[in-house]
Order: sequence, then structure tokens, then C-alpha cells
Amino acid sequence: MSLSPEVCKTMYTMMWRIRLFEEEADRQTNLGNVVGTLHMYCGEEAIAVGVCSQLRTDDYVLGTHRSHGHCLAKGASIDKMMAELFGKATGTCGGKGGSMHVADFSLNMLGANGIVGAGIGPTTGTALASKLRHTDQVSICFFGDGAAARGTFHEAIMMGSLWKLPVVYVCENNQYQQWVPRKNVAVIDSVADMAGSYAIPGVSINGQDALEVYEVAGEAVARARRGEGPTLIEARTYRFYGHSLGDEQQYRTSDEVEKWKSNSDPIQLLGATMKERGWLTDEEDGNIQQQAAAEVKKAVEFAEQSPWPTLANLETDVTSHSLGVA
Amino acid sequence: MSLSPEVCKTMYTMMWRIRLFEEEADRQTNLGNVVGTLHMYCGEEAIAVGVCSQLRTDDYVLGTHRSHGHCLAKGASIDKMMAELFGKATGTCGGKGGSMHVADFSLNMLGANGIVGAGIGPTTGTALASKLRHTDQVSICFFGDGAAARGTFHEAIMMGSLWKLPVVYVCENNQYQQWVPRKNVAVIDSVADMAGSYAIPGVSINGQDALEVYEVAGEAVARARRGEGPTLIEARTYRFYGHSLGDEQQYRTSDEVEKWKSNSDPIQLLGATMKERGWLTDEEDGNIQQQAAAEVKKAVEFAEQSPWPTLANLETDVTSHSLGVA
Amino acid sequence: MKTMAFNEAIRTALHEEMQRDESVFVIGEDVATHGGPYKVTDGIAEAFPGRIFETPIAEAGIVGIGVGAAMAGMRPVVELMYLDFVTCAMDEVVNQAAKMRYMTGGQARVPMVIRLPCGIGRLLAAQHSQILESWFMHVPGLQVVVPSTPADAKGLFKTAVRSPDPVMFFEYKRIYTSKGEVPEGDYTIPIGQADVKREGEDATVVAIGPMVQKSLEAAVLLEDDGYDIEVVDPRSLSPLDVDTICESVRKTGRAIVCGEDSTFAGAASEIAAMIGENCFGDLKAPVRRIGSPHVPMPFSSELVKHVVPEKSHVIEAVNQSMAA
Amino acid sequence: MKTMAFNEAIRTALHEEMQRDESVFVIGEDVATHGGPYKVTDGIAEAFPGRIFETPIAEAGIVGIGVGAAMAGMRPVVELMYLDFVTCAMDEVVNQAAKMRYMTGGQARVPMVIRLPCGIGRLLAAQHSQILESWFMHVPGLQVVVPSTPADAKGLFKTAVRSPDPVMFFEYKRIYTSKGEVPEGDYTIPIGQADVKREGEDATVVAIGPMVQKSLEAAVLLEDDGYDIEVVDPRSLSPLDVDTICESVRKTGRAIVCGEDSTFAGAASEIAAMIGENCFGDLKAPVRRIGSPHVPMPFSSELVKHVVPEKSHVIEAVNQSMAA
Ligand SMILES: Cc1ncc(C[n+]2csc(CCOP(=O)(O)OP(=O)(O)O)c2C)c(N)n1
Ligand SMILES: Cc1ncc(C[n+]2csc(CCOP(=O)(O)OP(=O)(O)O)c2C)c(N)n1
Ligand SMILES: [Mg+2]
Ligand SMILES: [Mg+2]
Repeated sequence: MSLSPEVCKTMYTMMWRIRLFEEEADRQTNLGNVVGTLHMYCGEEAIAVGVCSQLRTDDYVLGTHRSHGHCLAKGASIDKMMAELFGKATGTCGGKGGSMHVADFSLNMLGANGIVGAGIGPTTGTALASKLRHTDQVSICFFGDGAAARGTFHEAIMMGSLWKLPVVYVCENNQYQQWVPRKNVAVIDSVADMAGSYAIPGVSINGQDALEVYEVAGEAVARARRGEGPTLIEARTYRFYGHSLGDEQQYRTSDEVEKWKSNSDPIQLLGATMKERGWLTDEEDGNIQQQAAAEVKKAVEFAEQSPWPTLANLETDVTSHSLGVA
Repeated sequence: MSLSPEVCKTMYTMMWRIRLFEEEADRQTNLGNVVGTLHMYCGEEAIAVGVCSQLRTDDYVLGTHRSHGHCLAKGASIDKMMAELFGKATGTCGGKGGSMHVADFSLNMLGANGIVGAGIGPTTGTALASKLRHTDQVSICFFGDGAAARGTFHEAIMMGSLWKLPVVYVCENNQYQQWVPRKNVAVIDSVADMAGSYAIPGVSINGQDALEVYEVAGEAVARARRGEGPTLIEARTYRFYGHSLGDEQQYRTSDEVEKWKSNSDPIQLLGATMKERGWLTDEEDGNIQQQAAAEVKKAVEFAEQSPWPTLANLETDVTSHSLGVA
Repeated sequence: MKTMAFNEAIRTALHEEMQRDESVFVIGEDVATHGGPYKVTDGIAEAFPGRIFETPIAEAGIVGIGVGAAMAGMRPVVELMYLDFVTCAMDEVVNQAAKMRYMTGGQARVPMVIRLPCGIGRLLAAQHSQILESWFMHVPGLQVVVPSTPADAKGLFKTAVRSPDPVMFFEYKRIYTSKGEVPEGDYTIPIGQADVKREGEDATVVAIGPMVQKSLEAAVLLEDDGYDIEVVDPRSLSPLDVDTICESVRKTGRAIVCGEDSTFAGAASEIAAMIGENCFGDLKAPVRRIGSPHVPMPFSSELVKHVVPEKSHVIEAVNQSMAA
Repeated sequence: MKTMAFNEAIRTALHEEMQRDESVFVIGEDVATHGGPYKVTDGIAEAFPGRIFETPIAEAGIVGIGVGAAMAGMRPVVELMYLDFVTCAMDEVVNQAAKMRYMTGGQARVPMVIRLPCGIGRLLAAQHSQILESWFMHVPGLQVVVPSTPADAKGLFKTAVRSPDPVMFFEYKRIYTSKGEVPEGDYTIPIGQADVKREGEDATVVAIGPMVQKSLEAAVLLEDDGYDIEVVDPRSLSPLDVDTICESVRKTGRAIVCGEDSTFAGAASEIAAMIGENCFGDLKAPVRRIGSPHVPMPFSSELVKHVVPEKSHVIEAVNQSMAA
């Protein structure tokens, strides 16, 4: 898809939706309605949205522990997402998964994942499935810069390359791995530079620029769809919140955070570009934000009013067997 | 150590010892004295010998499933090695390990290993130990080209580089991974080319040339000893036997094998060079071979005459506790 | 009926399933060369080109790929060359394959078979002889299947391939070449259904894998002592057919649980504990367990012979039980 | 004596051991920042600079490095942030650390402690709440230690650090902040020695980890019913103190085995089977097991409350046992 005002508006709208969804989820945590933890995607929205805007519904997406954005960008219901964070029966996973496992299989969004680097193999597997079935579906794997150290990265990408599978590996390099700055534990700066080991193209981009993400992802997706094999994209980004809830963030300065927020907020950047190009008026902008806020408000109401899962749900969905284990 | 006639002679002698040891072990298998399986190192001797000739006794070596050569080159007793293959109580491991676990901790040869790629992490760990103790011991990890696909390769080398550990990663690229030609399952030709991902030097050498191995290993070992961090060496080589005993080798032609044997036998090559340089006479050569043959013969006698382990040995060496588990 | 070896029975089932269902494919190390390490994948490359993937040495990657392909609706048959190598892919098995259906509230299906050649074969020592059934029993979401005969192997393998959920399929290397009668054509055996391999009145031997045959031989010898032994083969350890096992024990009042794996926290412990809990009032003697001692598998044949339980151990345990 | 929290007790032991022995060092993810995920490594970076390694996310590499360092004579304390991540390093734990001593005929020593924060803490669902003690019990060569009080945690941790063999050290996240009296200074508790946490005559409750406290509370409530309950804390599951457990059960004639992990093929199964085998003649009622149902840990608080066993389950099981 080539870049048009419509695409931009859709992306811009989705980015707001993700932003406001998460800010509300954070607020609901303080109210005690959302439990467990949240890995906030705020600040990184351009990546999920830029990439997913190049996808069809039948393309596969696998995510990480930080996947609210991946799920929403693939089209998941904001109501069900919020209900999942509340642990309600109407959640995307019936309350069984929570924030780290949000998924919508009807959209081929095959789930967030609580294990760092665990999605890279399975995404290579969905791509193998497409190849075996001779469809032209593309598979997208999102993962963090920390995940690039895991053996799964090495093993899976090697096979993705070996069989020229239709998969795009998207590393969200937010420069931190939980509480540790990447520079303390990494030996090379750019994850994209590892692509040579796997004989695939590697490209490093500005992950705060939705348009750059959109363009580069578009090429990689098209390449995959043509059967020319995987691409490794590193999108440089920054998370505006702590690693997960309650993170005291002693490992970085608030100055650093503030600088990123004011200079490199992906939503502000896209909005400004669109206004410059005359693709967005202030009024439209206001409407988009109001609309997103209203959706989020409705999602909270949906979640609040939804029923809890009950004991009857506890032992379902384990296997197709009744348990039968004494 | 710089290359001298003495060093060459020592290497040449050791290579013959390894070669004849293994050929005898193979023969003993046919006689039913050696059981289990053997992964023959024949054809690859220049690597173990070239590298280990640069080591001190207190330097660490970890091996693979194909480690008769690594053990002998580090100085292990040929008697105990043969006894281990027989499963006798006098073996390097008291008969508990067999061919895939030969080890001599008194020489800091910390063992062969039955799991492909499993030595890379532990060797990085022995190097960390040296660093923590401020010794200048160097650690050597031997592994196959197949092992370079494993996640352990990726994870461990990254940390070896991160902490600039005194370790040399030596990949024995014999171009096969069990029954599969490397070219069928690898996406890049040289394992050394992966070094860039870990910001360490990578060098590919002719593993049939003991002198080249000796030189390059010498530089890498010196570099490690100076505290400048790891090196990844790929030594190109070829195994003259099948992957393990009973291998029908349908995956390669006997022509290919014969060509390697006649053009690239590391022992022949070293012998010829030494003779060219006037460092070895035919008589000395004959003596070396006879001497090695005699040692091997003695080793077989030792193994034959050694006692078997008994039931009393079965439950020892599990932990320092008595078992105490019902 | 046709006489065939255990590995041939699985191969036959695999061929038939690949014929029947286009979504079945094979992935693993060295599976397309020499017929695979145990000849189970022999002929697949020729009969089904493009549906067999010979991989680099990367178990975590292989199983991870299997999980993804399965979630996308394929039916991967994953071969791990030795059960021991599943240790390189435990996250993929335990946190991904097993839990995906549950974590997604029933959205995911992971119809994958993981083939696990296990136990002792040639003498290859501690890293090539493990069994570890109890690990996978302990993981909800996994099915643990352990056939003991070629006929069971074929029927259970077909069910495993068709199952919507992951199956850990245990193949004891030692019995790959053991032969038996196998029905021709298509048939399946439900997972979770034990099989009474021999009826008897005096004591129940619950036997896993190769211990089934040894127990049947022991039972014949025990006839001489006047003991009439029932041999129950669980065939799947998870789900476990509690009813069939308990019915037998309630009848005989005595139970001996036998596996080749070490007993300590092994499969036999679960079965013994379960019998103790459910059949307490009917038990005339303690439930005994037979298995390996709690040691890594040694290399030397002189040590190995003290590790793996044989029919003599079954006989001894039955005698003890009858004497109690 | 000093009152301190469970995590503080381990931290104290770690500081003291690092002070005592230069070969002890710490390695793991995020261990040097914020005092580590559970504040157990708080202050280590300052007190022992150069002896704490904050790593990339690479569990197989981390544990592998620990194995090598240990074989070279160091004493690594490896932290896995969540027990669940040990699935990424099972070869290193099971085929390397556990078996190295045996495979090398006693040459190798692997004096490594692997710290395993386990069980449910915050609600983090199926991939962040596992326990899996029985997996490691089943592996010869490993010691499996499960302290239930701060005092035990300190003494056992010190023993673990000094052990010549690998120790899987289970730290239930739920009790990190629970407080207790802890002796000051140096003391150790042997691995393999159970502790009778309360003496009683009528029934034995064998309780693991956080179930110890719940069982003690249950015992107090059961006094009202006139029942005098003995609570035995195995403290280490491998080696298992069979003697102490059996002595208690022989005295009381009744046994209830409780853990937070799921019962099916869990730690409680081994203990129950062992009791059934050794104490058959003394048992007045079936050995009962208490634990989680065989499901992955769900996320929703409304589901979780049905999973983790509480003291009410202990009371119910004791009542059933007494009524049998
Ligand atoms: C295998 C594994 N190890 C450790 C963790 C704990 N953990 C969760 S997120 C995280 C940091 C991940 O960093 P990165 O991949 O860069 O993703 P980011 O959080 O920055 O988006 C860690 C260490 C985990 N979930 N899984
Ligand atoms: C983790 C693991 N996977 C598979 C195997 C089975 N296996 C043993 S050796 C081998 C081939 C190894 O190839 P390479 O590393 O190139 O070493 P080479 O045998 O060529 O010396 C395989 C697949 C194993 N031992 N460990
Ligand atoms: Mg990051
Ligand atoms: Mg090779």
C-alpha cells in the first residue's frame, strides 16, 4: 500500500487508540480493577501501527510481553482487550491470559507472550505453514532488543532464512532490557547488524516515525509475500513508562525520558507531519482523540459490566480431553 | 610458542598417537570390546593438536561428542582413554562416561560432551572463573559446524565478548552435521563470518594444516591471555570415517572421501612439510609411528586386564550425599 | 493382520496419516537421510516431497516452529533424535505448546506430535538414555502417550496425529525392532484408555512401555507359583485411565507399578499414590514400585545391567506382595 | 535472633557467604539494579564489586556459564528471575550440572546454586507461576531445597552455597515478605533433614513451602475438633528425609501431603507413594494429597482463587482422614 492521507489518518487514529487504551489501563490499575502487571507500549506505537498497516487480516502476528499495541493494531476489539486486563469472562482470552497473553485468533493475532524471545520460533512456524499451504500470507514477529540475545532468535531466524519463509522479524529496540540499558549488556549497537549471520537483509530505522516504519515494513512484507524470504528490521524506539508497573526507573534519568517524550513522541510526530502536509486539521485531530477516548470509556464500561469467569471455566481449555487425571 | 622443529615433532607424534588410538578403538569395537559408539576424529587431528600445543596444563579445554583427539592432545593417558572405551573401572571416568564423556580434570580437560553445543556456555564459564581469580588461564571450546546453529553458541559467545573473557571458540567445520551436508542446512558458508554479531575477531583457516592451526591458535590464545577477549576460529576440515559407527554414508561419495584422504590427510601433510624442511627423517618417522603403535598396543592390554566397575560403583559419584531417596 | 516391527508400525501410521491429511508434515534432524535415525521416516521424502524438513541442530527452533505451524492449522510431527534433547526445547514444549490453548482462553490449538526416542538403546550413557515421562505428565495441556506394542503404536500414533492438542509420543528405543501383529489399514486407539494386556485375579501389575512385555513374561513364570497376574498397560500416562487401573486393583487387592525410568518422582510414583488414595480399603499389601535406581545412566555394560529393571524384578515384587 | 523477612534472610546469607568465600559470585538478569527483582541481591554490587554479573536475556548461556565456572572451582549463585525460565536452560541443568560428576567418574564438581523464585505472586498467569519441584527431584545429581521460614532459608542457603553439588533453591514468591526470627551470624542446616514444625499424635501433615504455615494454622484450628496434628516440613525434597517422615506417619497412622504445586505427578505424589510403600501396616486411612488442580495458572483473580490450596483444604483433608 502506498502512503496516502487515508492511511495516515488510520494510523494516527490507531495510535491514539493504543495510547489512550494503555493510559486508561494504567489508571484502572490504580483503581484496583486491572491486576497483575502491565508492560506499557506508550512511546512505541508507531512500530505496531506502521507494520500492521501493511498487513492483511489473514497475515499472522505474534507479539511479546508488551503487546497491547500489537493486538490493537492488528484490529483486536478494544472492549475485549480491556475486559481481559480486568480478568473478565468476556476478555480476549476469557480472563485466562491477562495482559501478557492477549490474542485474537480470528484476526490471526496469535498472542502476546510472557517469555522473552519465545515468539520467534512460532512465527517462523506460521510462515512455514503458509509456505506449505501455498498461500501468500506473511508472518510478523515483534520482539524486543533483549530478545535478540536469546538462542531462539539465532535458531529460528536461521531456519526462516534457510527455507526462505515469508516472515518479517521486527525488533523493537527501546534500548532497555527490563532495568538494564542495552549498552551495558549488548556487544553491538544495532540488532540489524546481526542479519548477516543469517544471510538476510537487515535494516535499522527510526521507530518513532510511523511513515518510515510503514515504508520499510511495506517493502519487507512485499518481499516476503513474493517468496523472497525474511527481513530483519530494527526499529529504534523508547518506552515512556517503566518496564512494568511499579518500576522506580533508577536506571535512567527523568531528563532522558522527558527529552524523548517531548522530541520523539510518535503520535505528535505523525500529527505534525500530517498537518504540515495538510492531511489533518486541528478539528479532525480533536475528533480523533475524542473518538478514541470515547471508545476507551466504553471499553471500561464493558469490562466493568462483564461477568467474571467461574469455577466452571477453570478446567476447560486445557485440552480437548476432560482432564481424567484423578 | 614459536614454531620449532621440536614443536613440530611433538605435534606430529601426537597426531599419530590419536590416529592409531582411534583406529585401534574401531578395531576393538569389531571385536566387541568397545561398546556404545565412537565418533571418530580421524582426519581432524591437526586441529586438536595445533590448538593444544599452544596451551599450558592449567588452561581449560572442553570438547564435543568427537573428543578423543581433544583429550589426548591435552595430555590424557592413552591407557585410561582406552580403558574408558572398554567401560573398565580404570578408565578416565571409571567406566561411567564412555567415548562421549572422556575427561581428565587433572589436566583441566573438562570433558567431551554428548549434547551438541553444550560446551560453549561452560567454557565461557571456565574463562569467567579465570577472570574472577585473576589468573591468566585460557579456555578453549571445541565444537562442530553443526553446533554453531544452536542457541548456546549465540548466548554464550555474546557474554564471552561482553566481559572480554579469555576464551577461544574453535569451530571444527567438517562440512557435515551427522548425515547432512552443511550446505543443505546452513545459510552462510563460513562460521567465522558470524563473529561480527559478537564483536570479536573471526578467522577461517585450513584445519588440515597443523602449522596454520598452530600459528592462528597461538595468536588467539595470546590475545586471550593478554585479556583482550575471545576469538572465533573456524578450522575447515573433514572426517575420514562416518559420523558414528555403522554409518552407511549414503550422503557422500567415496570419491569425495578418498580425495580428502589422499590430498588432505593432516598427518601426511605435516610429515611432508617437516621432511621438506629437514626436520624429520624417514627413520625418525618410522620410530614415531612404531612408538605410537606400541603405546596403543599397551593401552589395549591395560584395558583388557583392568577390572570392571561393580555394583558398589553404581551409586557413587551422583552427589556427595548418600542417595537417601527411598 | 501383518507382523511388523514397532518402528515399522509407526512408519506405517505416519505414511497413512500423511496420505490422509495434507496438513501433516515432518520436521527434525537427519529425518530425510538414511530413513531417519530409527528408520521411522523412511520413504517419507520420496512419497511426500516438500513435506519433510531436515533441520539444523536447533531443538528450540524446531519445536518452536512446530508450535507456530500447529497454531496455523498444520499438524507437525516433530522428531527429537533422542528424548534427552527435549531439554533444549522445554520452554517451547511446556510454556508454549502445552499452555497456549489455555492462555488464549481456548482460541489456540496446537495439534503437534513430538516423537521421543527414549530409554536405553546402544550404550550411550547419561545424556542419551533418559525417559522423563513424569516431567510431561506434570504439565497440564500435554498428552503423554507410551505404546508398548506395534499394534498400539500404530493406533495411538494415528490418534496423536489427529489430536487437537500436543502429544508427547514416547518411543522406547529398545523395542523399535520388537515385532507384533498389526491390523492393516486405518484404526485408532483413544488416548487415555488403558489396556488390560492379561487378565488375572491375584495381583495387578501396571506396566509402562517395555515393562509390559517383561511383565507378561513374568506372569507366565508366576503361573508356576500358582499366581494369576493381571497386567494393565496404561498406554497413556496423561490423561491416565484411573478407572481401569483402580478396577483391576480393587479386584486383585495388590498392585505393582513398573517402569524403566527411575522411580523417584517418576511416573510410577503418581500411579502408586493414586492407587493408594483410591483403593486403600481393598489393598492387601503395599503398592510397590519397580524402576531404575536414582542414578544417571552409566556407560559400562557392567553397571548398566544393574540399572534397567527386568522380569526378575517383577517376579520378586509380586512374590513380596503375595507374601505380605 | 532478629526478625526479618524471607528475602532478607537469603540476602543476609548471601552477603555472609560472599564475605566468607571469595569464590562465591552472583550471575543473572537485572540482579545489580534495584536490588534485583526480589531485593535478594540488594547491596551486593556495592559490597562486592566485580562479583556480580548482570547478563543479557540468555538463560541457557547463564546456567551454562555457571556450570563451567563451578567446574573450575568457583561457586556461582545463579538467579533465574522466574522459575518458569528454567525451561530455557534445562539441558544445562539436567544434562550438564546434574550429571557431570557422574559422567566423569567423580572428577567434576558443580557447586552451583540456582535460585528459583516460584509459585504465584502478582497475578501473572501461566508462564510466571509454576513450581515444578518434581521435575528436579526426578533428576539424579540435583539437590532440591524448599525452605518455608526465614530461619530455614538462611541456614539452607548457606549449606547450598557450600555444597559441592548443584542445588535447585526454591523461593516461593508469595512468602518473600513473610517474617520470622532468624539467628544472627553463621549457622547451617543440613540438606536432607526434615523438620518437625509441630508435634502431634493424630495425623501427620507433610507440608512443602508455603503450605507449612497454612498447615500450622490449620493445626491450631483443628485443636478445637480435638485433633492433635503433627506438621513435618521436608525442607529438602531431594534428598528426601524418608526416616523422619515415616517415623511420624508410623506414630500417627495418618498422612496428608500438601504442596502448592499441582498434585498430578508432583512432589506430593512421590512422598505419598513412599509413605504407602513404607508405612502400609500403620496406615489407618489413605494418604491424601493436597495441591493445585491440573491446569495452567489462570490470570483472573476469580479463577486463581480456586487453584492455590489454602488452610481450609488442609482442615478438610485432615477431617476426611480422621473420619476414615
Ligand atoms: C526467557 C525470559 N527471561 C526473562 C524474562 C523476564 N523479562 C520480561 S521482559 C524482560 C526484558 C525484555 O527486554 P526486551 O526484549 O528488550 O523487551 P522490552 O521489555 O524492552 O520491550 C525480561 C528480562 C522473561 N519474561 N523471559
Ligand atoms: C542438542 C543435540 N542435538 C542433536 C544431537 C545428535 N547429534 C550428535 S552429533 C550430531 C552432529 C553434530 O554435527 P557437528 O556439530 O558439525 O559435529 P561433527 O559431528 O560434525 O563433528 C548430532 C545431530 C545431539 N547430540 N545434541
Ligand atoms: Mg527493550
Ligand atoms: Mg560437522
